Amino acid sequence: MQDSSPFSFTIVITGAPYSSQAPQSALNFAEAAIKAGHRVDRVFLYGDGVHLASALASPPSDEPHWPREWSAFLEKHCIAGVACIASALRRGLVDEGEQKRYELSASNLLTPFIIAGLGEWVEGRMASSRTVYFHGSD
Amino acid sequence: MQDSSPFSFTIVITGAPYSSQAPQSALNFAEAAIKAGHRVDRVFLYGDGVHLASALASPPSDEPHWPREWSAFLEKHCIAGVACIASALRRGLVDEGEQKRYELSASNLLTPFIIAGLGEWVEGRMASSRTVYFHGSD
Amino acid sequence: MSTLIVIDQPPYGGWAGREALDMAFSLAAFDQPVSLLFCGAGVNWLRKGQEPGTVRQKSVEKNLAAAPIFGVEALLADSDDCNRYGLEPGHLLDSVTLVRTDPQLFAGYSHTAFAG
Amino acid sequence: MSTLIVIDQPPYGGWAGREALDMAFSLAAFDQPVSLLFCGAGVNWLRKGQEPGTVRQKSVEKNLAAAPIFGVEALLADSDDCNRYGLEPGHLLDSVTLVRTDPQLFAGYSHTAFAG
Amino acid sequence: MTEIKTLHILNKSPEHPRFTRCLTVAGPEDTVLLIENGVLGLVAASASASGKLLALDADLAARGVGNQSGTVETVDYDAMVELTTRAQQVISW
Amino acid sequence: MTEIKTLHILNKSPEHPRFTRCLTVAGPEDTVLLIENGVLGLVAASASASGKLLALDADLAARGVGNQSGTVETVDYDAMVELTTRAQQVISW
Repeated sequence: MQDSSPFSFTIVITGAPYSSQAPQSALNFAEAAIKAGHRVDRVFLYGDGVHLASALASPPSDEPHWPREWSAFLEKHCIAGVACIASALRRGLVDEGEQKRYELSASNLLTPFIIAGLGEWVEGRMASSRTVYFHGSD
Repeated sequence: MQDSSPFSFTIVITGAPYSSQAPQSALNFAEAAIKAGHRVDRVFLYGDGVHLASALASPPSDEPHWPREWSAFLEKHCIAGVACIASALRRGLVDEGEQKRYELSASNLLTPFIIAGLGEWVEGRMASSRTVYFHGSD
Repeated sequence: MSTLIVIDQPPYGGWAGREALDMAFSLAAFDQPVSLLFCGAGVNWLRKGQEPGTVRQKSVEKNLAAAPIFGVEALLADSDDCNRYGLEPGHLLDSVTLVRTDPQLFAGYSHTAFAG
Repeated sequence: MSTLIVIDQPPYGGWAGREALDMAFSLAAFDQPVSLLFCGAGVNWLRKGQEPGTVRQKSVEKNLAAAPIFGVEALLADSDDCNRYGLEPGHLLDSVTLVRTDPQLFAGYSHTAFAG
Repeated sequence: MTEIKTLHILNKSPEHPRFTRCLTVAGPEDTVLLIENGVLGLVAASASASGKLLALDADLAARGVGNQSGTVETVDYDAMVELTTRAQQVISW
Repeated sequence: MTEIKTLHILNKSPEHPRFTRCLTVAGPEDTVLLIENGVLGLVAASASASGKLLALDADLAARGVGNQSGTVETVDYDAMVELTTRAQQVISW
């Protein structure tokens, strides 16, 4: 069924959960890639996609919790989850380091996501055999 | 120049800062309304607009800090700022009460914003002489 | 003195349509007269046979069917947009009224709002 | 093996265009060949005489003018879209090349990406 | 001060479906105010608006489209507030 | 397994300018995969796509458009992953 040689993927998500379907479609895609024996090297959150790394999202209990589902998936498969620092800081997504640097009242980055620069995206593109983007709809 | 009888406004913002121009256009409008002798009763944040109430947004220092500018404006003129609870919880915007209720690691609601239901919007529409919406662009 | 809430964004790809429904149901809950207008890609909310369980979302079919009971005065749909999306009357949820989105339609409401 | 970053959203009303520019400049900083394509309402980024200080945003005119120095190979703009927005060659920033957005154009790049 | 039936605040570029819809729905006693990305549709709106057409000066200047079409009447935020008080209804697109 | 030149992943409704742009740019050796709101454009895309056209089954079923036009070939996420490995390039619109 599948090509015998495994591929590696960098997945880029630019749409926010609960504003777009992007995090959901991306997770379905990533799960299918792993199931097919491929590798997911890295998930890069850009633009409004950084909201997927929020530790404080609290959707109704009968709706999927996309940040937690992504977090569990990343941990289970030891995949790096990176939120773009420029996108994240503007949109109020910060880790403890940024909290201290900007003297903020709290941090809200969900583990295992980390905050880093666009260099992570450039590196992912070079290292992976395919980079697939999931944008917001309309 | 202006009509002599003062008007009162409810302002609804549905576009996020740093993703749309809505918070900026709305602030310019609200300042002009106050200057003209009108009253701004309430600002209601809905959908992606709730991100305007983030206490953690940290834009580059040479860019306007829209959450803080809005916060200062609301406090100066004693205007109620309300983020819709359903929109806010899904998008990771919580006050201390919701933090406890959902056992979250932090809260991130900027003062003087409060979190409340759509009833605040319904009430605002009825009480104010004009309700003006500021949506995201494209 | 009725309010028209307009839904012009398609279902499931975003949350604006749901948030518009919440606005309409809130108005109705406070006994404020309200109608819903579906136009553009928003008419796809009205298609019979949606199975949003496949994208792990809740169906709004029941909510919309119960809209009159909740106090929503009318579910209006732009007839041209229904045609464009291949929505014949038989494909539409019951209790939908086909209309033309023109100045006259909007003139019948004292307020008109989008969710985003 | 060059990358094409596409900007089809207009300036100032949103951040997607700026975020696309950041992507292009990052690729250039890592010595990855990259070009920018402006199409649709995105061609409005290329208009001379923008004064975004009136909306308290920074101008990208200088960044775009310096794009070749930063290592961006080309600034491409869809000619039909420029016409549609009344952008004659004299209105456009220097160093913009007018192109047709067709299959041949995209075939010249190994990767194509939008910022959102 | 003439009364305005409906003030349409249009912030979408002409690529957005709501741009055309707004102009279709705006009647001759209405006023359409272009703000934000909406000012990019100045030429398209001038051709098809049946009522009065205005554009916000700050957004025109930001996008550099002010000088090219000198025909439209521009307003500032003070005038925008006044327009909302003179209109029976305000619709934001 | 035929090779695909470019796989176009199209998640916008036909109202969105990127929908038309994608179909204009997709050549005869390309494949267009409709996902999310893109499946609402099945009829429009069938008429104008010069290459192969596919649609994601979960998104079709969610929107109830699967049964009406039984002509399009549908794929699941497993097949979508395979398509990305068979394509020389993947563009998400």
